[in-house]
Amino acid sequence: MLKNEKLSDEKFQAIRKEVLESWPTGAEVDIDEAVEYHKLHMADRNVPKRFLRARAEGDILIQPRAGISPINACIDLLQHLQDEGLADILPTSVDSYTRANRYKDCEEALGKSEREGRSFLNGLPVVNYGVKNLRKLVESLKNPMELRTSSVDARLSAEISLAAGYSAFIHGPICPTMHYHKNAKLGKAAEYYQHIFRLLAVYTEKGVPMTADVFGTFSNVGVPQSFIFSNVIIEALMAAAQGVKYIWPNVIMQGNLVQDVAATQVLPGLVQDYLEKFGYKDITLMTIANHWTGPYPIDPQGAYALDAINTVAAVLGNADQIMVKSLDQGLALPAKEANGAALRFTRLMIDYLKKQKVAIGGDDLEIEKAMIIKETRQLVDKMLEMGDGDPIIGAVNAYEAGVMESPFSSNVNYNRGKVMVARDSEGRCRYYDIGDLPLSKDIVKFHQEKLKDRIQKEKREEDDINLITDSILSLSRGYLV
Amino acid sequence: MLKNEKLSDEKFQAIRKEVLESWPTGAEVDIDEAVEYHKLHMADRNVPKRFLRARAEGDILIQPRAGISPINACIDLLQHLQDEGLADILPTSVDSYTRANRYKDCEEALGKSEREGRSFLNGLPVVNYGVKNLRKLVESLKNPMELRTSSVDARLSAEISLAAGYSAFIHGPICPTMHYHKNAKLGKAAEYYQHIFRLLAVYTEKGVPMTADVFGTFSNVGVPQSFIFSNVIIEALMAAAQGVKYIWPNVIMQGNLVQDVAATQVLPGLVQDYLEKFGYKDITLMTIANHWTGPYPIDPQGAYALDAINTVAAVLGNADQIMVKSLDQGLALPAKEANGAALRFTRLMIDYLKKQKVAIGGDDLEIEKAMIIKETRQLVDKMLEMGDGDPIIGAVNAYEAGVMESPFSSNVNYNRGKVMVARDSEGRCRYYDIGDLPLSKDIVKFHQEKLKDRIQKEKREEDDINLITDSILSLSRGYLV
Amino acid sequence: MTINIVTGVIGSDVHTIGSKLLSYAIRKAGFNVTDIGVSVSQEELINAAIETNSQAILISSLYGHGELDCRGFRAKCIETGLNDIKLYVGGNLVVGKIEWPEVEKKFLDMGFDRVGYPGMTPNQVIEWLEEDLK
Amino acid sequence: MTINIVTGVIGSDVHTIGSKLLSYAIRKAGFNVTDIGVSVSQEELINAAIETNSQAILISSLYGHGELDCRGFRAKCIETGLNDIKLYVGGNLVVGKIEWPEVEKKFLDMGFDRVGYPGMTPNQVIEWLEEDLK
Ligand code: B12
Ligand code: B12
Repeated sequence: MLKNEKLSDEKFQAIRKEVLESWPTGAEVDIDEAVEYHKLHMADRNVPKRFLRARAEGDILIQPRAGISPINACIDLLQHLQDEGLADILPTSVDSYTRANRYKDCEEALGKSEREGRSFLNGLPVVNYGVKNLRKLVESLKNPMELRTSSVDARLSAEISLAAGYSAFIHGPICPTMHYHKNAKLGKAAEYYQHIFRLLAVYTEKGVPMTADVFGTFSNVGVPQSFIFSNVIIEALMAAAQGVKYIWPNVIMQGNLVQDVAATQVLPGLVQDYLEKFGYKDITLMTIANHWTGPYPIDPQGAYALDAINTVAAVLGNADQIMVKSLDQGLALPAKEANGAALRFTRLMIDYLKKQKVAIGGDDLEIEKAMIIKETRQLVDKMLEMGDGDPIIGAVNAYEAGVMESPFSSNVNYNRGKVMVARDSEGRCRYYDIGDLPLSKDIVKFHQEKLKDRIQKEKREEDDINLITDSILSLSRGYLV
Repeated sequence: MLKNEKLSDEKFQAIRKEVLESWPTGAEVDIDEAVEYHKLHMADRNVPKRFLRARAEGDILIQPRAGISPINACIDLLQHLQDEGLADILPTSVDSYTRANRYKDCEEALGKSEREGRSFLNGLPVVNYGVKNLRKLVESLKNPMELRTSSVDARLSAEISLAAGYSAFIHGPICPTMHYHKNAKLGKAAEYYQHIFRLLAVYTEKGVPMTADVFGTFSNVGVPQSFIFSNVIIEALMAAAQGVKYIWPNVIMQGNLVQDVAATQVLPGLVQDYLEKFGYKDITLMTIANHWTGPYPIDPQGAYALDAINTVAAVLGNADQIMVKSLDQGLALPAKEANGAALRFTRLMIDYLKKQKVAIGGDDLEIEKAMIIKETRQLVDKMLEMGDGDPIIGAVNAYEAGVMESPFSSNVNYNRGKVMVARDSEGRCRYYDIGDLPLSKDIVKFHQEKLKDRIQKEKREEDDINLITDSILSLSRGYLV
Repeated sequence: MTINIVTGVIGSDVHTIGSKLLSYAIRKAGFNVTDIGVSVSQEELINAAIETNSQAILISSLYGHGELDCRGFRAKCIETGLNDIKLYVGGNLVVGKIEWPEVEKKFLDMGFDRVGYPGMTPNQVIEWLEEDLK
Repeated sequence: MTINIVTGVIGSDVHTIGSKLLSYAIRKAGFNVTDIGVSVSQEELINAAIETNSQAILISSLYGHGELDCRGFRAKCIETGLNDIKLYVGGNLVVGKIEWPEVEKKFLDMGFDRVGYPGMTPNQVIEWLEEDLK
């Protein structure tokens, strides 16, 4: 039965056996051999170590999202993003078949690609390539690597990529369940991610530090940060329970400087508090600020501008890494040049800003911080309550009961469509309808007054539906409010 | 003799006669006819009116630097910057011959251009084209226009462009004298600019508002803002004395957010104080923030990044207009696409930021503001003292005596090479050597301690000359410090 | 008389925001909307339209496989007796940077009545519906 | 023995910062620098070099007319008896976006010994001087 405690060695090995036997390349995975490989070949390309160095130097790292097939094209792409884009951490996104564990389909697509000379996969099928091939890619680059899947069951991808030299892995169970699947169940996903977190910890215990990049859930429509953070905290507690020592809590920039800085600044403290509450020690947290993950402007100048304000907020919020959005994000699959340009642009903005200590926001910032902290605690504490103290059981129960609801989730199991969000007159994200979220009356009132204020200022009708549409689309239209 | 008082009508007309007769197209100028033209055709394309509207709407306008020859190419360029770049105010920069009043050379160059099908002028020779031709250009655009020369004697360019439909004119006497000429004398330049300011005022008195865009002097090496502002104030007092009612004080962004915001915020108040002190009433001030005017990065992503941080500072500082630098500023003459992209980018950044009220800097900001105010007052008051209360006589005397010295000026008459500037550990601009500037000991100490702090932090040698070089070039290298 | 409409996201696409936003807006505008969610097949859309006696099907496709997923849809509608039904499609319909007029033409040729473009407002869709159905 | 050097900005160019910065740095490095300022002619540069018995002339050109302004400079030096003088030039030497190697070649072909590029450090120039003159 699901429980937030460290997998026993037997259980872990039993799962691994099953997972590794599910596709031939699984046989290439040998943790001890992989640990040696990491120590010999990846020592200066280890994600957690790179972050510790950056923090000592007062630097902020950048990472794109990228991944294509076949592997040689992927190497070209990542080399470009590294050398021209100046990316510090290199990603590999897997394709949709891999996400769905349809390795057979990957194989067919790879064959067809070879025959027809063009790709039929929207990412790199890391499982099909296997450890040996993937190591070629890893060795062709000089920077550390993170694997990016958004699968409910990403276990084999994790086994293979970590053995191949990757040292960070994205996601816990929540985001893939809420935003990438129609029917997935959170409880099942949580089991799968326990294995991945345990795997990261095992490597770390054997002397190869590995990072769990806990994303919580997407903000695609402009969601109050507390909602995202409550999910991040659950996943951080899950990772910590498996023994993970390097955790990346994520925050998504939403366009309002004060609110974004407030969020970025409070996130690590909030996560730390809960880790301590559960007695998890010696965990290093690094804050990952994401450029806005919702709809982007189609105009490349708009994308530059949105990347710019997101970068300012991330730097002023003391993020450790910025996840960079490509300039063609609003338009089509990122081309290498547009992705490289966005990275290089972000890198240079960081270099202009990183030595500047800028106090921002004043009392206004303090209010936003206090609200985020208070709201997050109410959400997390309710989940803990619903799990009798167990965060993951609590999260599953809360989501099943609709007490937690990810706005505009794709998953029919968890989308009651009650929670609705909108931006206030300064573009800050507020609850339009709180649905069944467990938030206290004063908080609800705070949000509603902010929205009322906008409705009045802009002389809108009380129930103007365009308020929601305008809020969701404003950044993609090239303005905030 | 030079004196800061309104030109008498006779004197004004006498000067005008001489100026207008200096080249045939001068005969096309008839102020009363031009006033009618403005009222009929330019009513919705008037610079001051456009600014008042923007301020009422909480908007910030953008303007590029641009101007090429022949006139049809210039029309194409400006239409592109207006339609694709979204420029609100359209500039026309004149060519170097026009700046030097060498209209005969312009004519030859225009002839040669026509014969050989390519341009030999680096701007539009507005005098040679004359009022009628220039009106074609003005009418081909839907936005208001400003003329940009940097001549010591720009009188005929002013007469012709304002008669043709322009409603703003850049510069007072200081910047052209210090940075565009080897031998010019400030006193003479001041006389020429009195005529231009009076001309702007006459139009305004006849019902066509016109703006004096007083630039003070350039910051190409990172000069403490107080130095620039003291020059701006002298020019504002000159303009006001001639009856100008719309004045644009300029501030140059230098890369440090807090210092730039402090400067942008205090500038209008400082100018207003001195205007009031001299009894000038009903003057509308609009703050113009310039993207960094010193060396730019060659890398276009660096230019985007520098434009970005400058734009953030300008918006948070409540500027009314941003003068936008093209993406190829560091490289070569701006191409229309690069200039348009920079504009559109800046426009979109403004639109993301303008509704956000962001307190920035805290006490740190207050200190910078206080320093700028105190320093500016000391410089201006010294000039007033040296002119027995007359700002322009005082400025001339101070510059002649070397009490004022524009760092890295091109003019042999005013460059003793004593004043030296550098950036502190946060990238703020400080005096490395105060030369003979009339600043009090506590101020000198403040600057020197800031630099000493950087020298220590970076473990440099006391007299490390690279501190100056690194300070001047840092932004162009893609970082602040 | 209320007009019935079916909305859904075709193929294995999980992008739900545009479709949900449209459903929300159209409903507010007085239409009766049945939103069958993400990752639906042509058959599911048609069945929903038959069941609800709908006059229009609004298909979203964001992930790039719209062309593949929508192929033959009009024919299948006619096959099942939905002769006069209005078919709209919208989103990021194709992979790669193809000019809009070309994209629109492609889908009009495939038998769609209206083709929605990225960044369009729900209001525009409502206008189309009112023009086409009232 | 101190080495004498002349610096100046050629043509009607008024960009003084790079040249002043160079002069400042070279002076600090122990050279004896005569900076004749902006907007100087070929003759003024040569006369200054003769007067100061200089071993190198460092010409800056930023405004784009460098090629025109520098044409025939080596010949004119030889004409006036400056046979062995080192000639450096640097700045934004040409109008338009021309690749660096091409720009460099152009000026080397014109008889310059070293061609400075935009963004280069004064230290690099000092290294050249030390290599060429010491
Ligand atoms: C949010 C988002 C996601 C979220 C979706 C979450 C969710 N719960 O919906 C997540 C993170 C899960 C996601 C996943 C993926 N995404 Co995505 N995603 C986006 C993003 C950023 C915004 C989409 C959005 O919500 N827009 C807001 C809504 C309101 O706008 P809209 O959907 O366009 O709808 C409007 C109009 O199009 C129109 N409209 C829409 N439908 C219809 C229907 C009709 C009939 C009409 C008339 C009009 C109409 O009206 C709507 C209202 O204005 C876009 C990029 C962007 N636009 O900035 C990429 C984007 C759509 N995604 C893309 C891709 C590739 C993917 C992935 C394959 C990425 C990957 N490799 O992981 C997966 C796909 C998973 C899957 N199987 O579907 C690509 C698609 C490329 C293409 N078409 O060529 C885009 C363009 C990003 C990019 N540049 O690469 N994505
Ligand atoms: C500041 C500046 C000005 C100031 C100059 C003030 C002053 N007192 O010097 C002002 C505003 C007056 C100005 C005017 C003009 N400028 Co201007 N200016 C610049 C700017 C922004 C910075 C130049 C600078 O100071 N760089 C810093 C110094 C330290 O670097 P540097 O000069 O390049 O020198 C370094 C190296 O090149 C090298 N170096 C320099 N000289 C030498 C010599 C030797 C022997 C060696 C080895 C090396 C070397 O070492 C130096 C140290 O690192 C540049 C664009 C840029 N770079 O961002 C444009 C730029 C140089 N200007 C340009 C133009 C066109 C003009 C104007 C014609 C503009 C106009 N239409 O009004 C006028 C020209 C007036 C004239 N007759 O000269 C263009 C030149 C285009 C071209 N070459 O194709 C540029 C590139 C801007 C642009 N993108 O259009 N400008």
